[in-house]
Amino acid sequence: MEKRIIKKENLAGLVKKLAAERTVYAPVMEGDNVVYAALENGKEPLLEYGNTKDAPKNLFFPQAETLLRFLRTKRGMELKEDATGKAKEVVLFGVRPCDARSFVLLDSLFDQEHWKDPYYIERRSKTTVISKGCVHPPYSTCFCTSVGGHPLSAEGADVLLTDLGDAYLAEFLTPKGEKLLEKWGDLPKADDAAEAKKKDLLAKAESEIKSKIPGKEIKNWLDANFENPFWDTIHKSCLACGTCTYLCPTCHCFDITDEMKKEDGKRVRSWDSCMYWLFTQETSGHNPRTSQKQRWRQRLMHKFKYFVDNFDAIACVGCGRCVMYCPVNIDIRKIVTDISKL
Amino acid sequence: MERNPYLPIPVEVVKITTEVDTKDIKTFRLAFTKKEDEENFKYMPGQFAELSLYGKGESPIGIASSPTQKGYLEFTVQRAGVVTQALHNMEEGTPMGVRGPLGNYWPINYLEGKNVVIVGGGFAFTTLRSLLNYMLYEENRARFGDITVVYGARSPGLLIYKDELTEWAKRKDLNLNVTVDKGDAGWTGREGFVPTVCKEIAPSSENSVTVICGPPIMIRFTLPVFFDLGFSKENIYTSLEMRMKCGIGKCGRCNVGNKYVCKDGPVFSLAELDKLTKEY
Amino acid sequence: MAENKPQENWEPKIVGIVCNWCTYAGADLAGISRIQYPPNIRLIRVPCTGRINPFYIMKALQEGADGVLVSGCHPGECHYLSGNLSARRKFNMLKNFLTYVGIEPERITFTWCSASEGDRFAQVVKGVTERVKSRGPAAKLVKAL
Amino acid sequence: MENAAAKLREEAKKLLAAKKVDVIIGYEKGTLPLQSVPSFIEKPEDADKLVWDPFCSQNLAKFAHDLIHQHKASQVRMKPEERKKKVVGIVARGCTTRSMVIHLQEKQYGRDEVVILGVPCTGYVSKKKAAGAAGGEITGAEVKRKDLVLQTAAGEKTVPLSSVLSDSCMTCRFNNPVIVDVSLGEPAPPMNPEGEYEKVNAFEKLPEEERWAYFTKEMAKCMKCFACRNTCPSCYCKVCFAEQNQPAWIGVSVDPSDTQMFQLMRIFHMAGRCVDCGSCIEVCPMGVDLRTFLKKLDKDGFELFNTRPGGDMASPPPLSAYSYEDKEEFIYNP
Repeated sequence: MEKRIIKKENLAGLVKKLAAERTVYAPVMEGDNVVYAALENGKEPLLEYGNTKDAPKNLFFPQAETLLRFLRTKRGMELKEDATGKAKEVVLFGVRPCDARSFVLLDSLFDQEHWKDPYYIERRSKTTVISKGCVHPPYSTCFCTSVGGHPLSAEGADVLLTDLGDAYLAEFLTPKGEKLLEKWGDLPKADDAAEAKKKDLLAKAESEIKSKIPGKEIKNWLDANFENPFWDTIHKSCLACGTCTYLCPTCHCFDITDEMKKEDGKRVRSWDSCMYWLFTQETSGHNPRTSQKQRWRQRLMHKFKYFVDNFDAIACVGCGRCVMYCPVNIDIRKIVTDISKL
Repeated sequence: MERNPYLPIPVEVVKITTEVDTKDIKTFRLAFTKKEDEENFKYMPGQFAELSLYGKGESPIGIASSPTQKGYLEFTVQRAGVVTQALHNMEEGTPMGVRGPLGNYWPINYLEGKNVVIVGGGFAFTTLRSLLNYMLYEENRARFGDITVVYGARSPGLLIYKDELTEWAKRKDLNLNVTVDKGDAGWTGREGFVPTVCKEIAPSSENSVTVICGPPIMIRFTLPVFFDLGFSKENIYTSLEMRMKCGIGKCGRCNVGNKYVCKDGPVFSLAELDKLTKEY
Repeated sequence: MAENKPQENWEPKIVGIVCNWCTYAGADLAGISRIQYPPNIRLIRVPCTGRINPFYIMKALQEGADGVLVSGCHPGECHYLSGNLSARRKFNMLKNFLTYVGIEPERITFTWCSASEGDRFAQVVKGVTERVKSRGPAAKLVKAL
Repeated sequence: MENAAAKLREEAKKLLAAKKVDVIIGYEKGTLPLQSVPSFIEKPEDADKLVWDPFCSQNLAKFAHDLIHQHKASQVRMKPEERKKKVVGIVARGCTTRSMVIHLQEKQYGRDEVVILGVPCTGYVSKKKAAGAAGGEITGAEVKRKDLVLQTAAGEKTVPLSSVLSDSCMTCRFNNPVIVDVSLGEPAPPMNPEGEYEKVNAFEKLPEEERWAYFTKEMAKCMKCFACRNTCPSCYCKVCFAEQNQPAWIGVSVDPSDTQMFQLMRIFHMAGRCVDCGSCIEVCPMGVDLRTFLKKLDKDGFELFNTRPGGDMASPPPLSAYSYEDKEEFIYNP
């Protein structure tokens, strides 16, 4: 692993250098929102931002992705092409450590031993992730330390940048990351002092995270309490919109739909949400999850129990998006804390 | 890398059989377009596949043919939604797609050397038919003990696989009991609900396993009969149904607790189901 | 999306949603009387203009229609007494609204045409085709696959 | 305002204790600043949770409709004589009562199924505007008379309340309830309804291409989470057109036309039914400007048919009525 120092004023230039030869996705300001967008048409990457509104999962698991295309012929509908093998090498710049961790969680689902998801894997393997550590947690709603991460976590990243004050410490963690170093040319090597400073910064950043939830501790309760009066208390004000799931970096449920226009057609995989009644509605009219109470229980159980059972990790990275943007302020931190008190 | 699991295998509809008087249940025989696909499509009774109609979508349907029937797959489908409607409108010779085989299967290894009781209701008899044909296959028959079948439908016209029922009835190595809730003028067989018939036949629980599949209401009333006969929860198997999209445990909708019906199911023993949440 | 320039030899596709009792009969009359009108229109017959869901008009635009014509009985002549009067309110708001968001007003046309007005029907189709032609192929709201 | 809150708790307790209502839908304090969130009080002792302040943004009529309908759905298999009526108490400002008028006109529930606790309203704080004024994450917010005091990491910032009110509130014509069972205060002073259509008028004057450019830009933000639809009291269809698949009105793909179509159709479905409560704008996580478009329908509804949605029980919704004299300048004559 290479450790180098990047001068603050040089970072934007280095990112643009990458953008000149391949697509670079970076946080940019669009209207009032900070979102990930391709750096094209002279768009400037943001270097100072809290976090993006949208989760970067969109890059590997797009909101709508064409799985295959087909054609109406005289014989009937025929397959035209499989849409894999089209992804290009890209760089994803400026991911917060919580979001980068979400990639590892998504990997465990999409890159299982049996039933690999070729669309996700292809995009993921062709993307180099440059993560930007949080020396100050950007929001008071951040709770990454409660769910297995920390503000300078390198999980899921190929390169991790840490703001040391006067310069960035750049750690090139994977072979993909080291390839970037070749493009960037000579950067001064980091010394032990930089390393020590990072350690201090981490301790400080961790202490600044005031939001703490007993994420791991509630597992036993969840194991035993599928039926419990507590489940009647959280869903009442829920609008059943998909904001929490769409903005969530780890939510990965999807739908598959066919679309046609004249003779051409395609099969699209698109985000779906366990908050929608249609999600589990069967053709027969039967619906195993008829009420919002059941859907909320599903969401919470999936994150804090089922995913833990299946992949040994909580499917939440503590970014706080669902807390901040829920229209009716249903706060997952409060729910988890309330459960721990039962 | 394994085959792209989202990519349907090209097949062609070679035969369509209308099964019931109401004409809303048909059996589709699909033949593989490519020889190598046929060889790679290794399945067991109880598994399902996604029938893929480009432009309409996909529908998960249990495989009704047995792996001992070479050269084709069969699916018995009720007309219900967008995909099945389109399927019913299809003609022989039309190309389509199949994704699979998906899910687990009836516990064949466990059934070996045991007596098997098959209980089916209505058109849920499809994968049971697959199992039955598999066990009755010449080379396989000796591996299993006595086979008892209880199959019921609301009326004689709603029984599926009528030709096979006639064939099976002639066999000596099979105790076939077909029943209808209410017979019609031409019906000479048994009348009565499936649970009642099971009670009358009273198969022994000694070294026996029950495989049951049918409408929830039938299952609910049949299970107590088998408990009374001394069957343990480990020896009763059933198959679950859920809304599915991907069929490979990713899209997140068909879970019962931490198990995905598409990947870890659809076949579960009652003992396994007891450990899961009751949300199906 | 930039507006397309009318190409040479380009002929617009226009969806006509017409009521069964007046305009459809009017179109029939135009045909029987051998009155010539542009072949750009494809008619969809509905029982009454009051039955037309405004979504049909938007959906036609999304599916690639260059223009939409809706025509029914003159006010007071509705076969169902007031269907076209309810429709008139709906379409007035719809037309204003679509124009407001920036859809070319020439693409959406509403008119009345009775069973005896075969001549008027031909005139309407002629006028509508010219109006749509003047704006070129539709680009707004059109879905690309 | 504090008086109204105290009176609200007291009246809520009385109603619940006397079993005149089964539940009171009101607001309680949320976990984040600027958030007073929907609350469902079923026991008199819980009524102390209720708040009434400028952070109460949502139109609660949606929940009244949902609760009553869920209750009815749960009783469909019961014998008619065994069915029980559920009475819902609701904390309602002007726009909430207008939505309820629409519900009543559209026969969604009976007047005897709701008890309206009418509150005078001086507007609610737009979270988007407050965030803009604060310039950073807001960690605390407090109303001090006519000002809003915001805490941020950089320190305290005081802004006039009037500058961060929702656009809908600033030009509100109905800030006092139009129907009421229990009044919780003196009528509030009027807002500025004269400026209601200023933005629409200005937008109408823009060239076609600019209007289209603005529309497409705003709709590009939408991620189809359906929060706008789900919070809207007038959006109560059991199966929304957006969910229908035989045929499918809108596709799932990323083509912009699908999002535009969804919004156009939803907005147009609001013709004569939108009360300009601003809930859809307030809940939108991406900050899509829906009001510019919704308000146009409001303006047309008034100018063409002289109706204000939910303004009073007697005037019918514009699209369920007609007149021989309706204007028809839009009709094409060759």
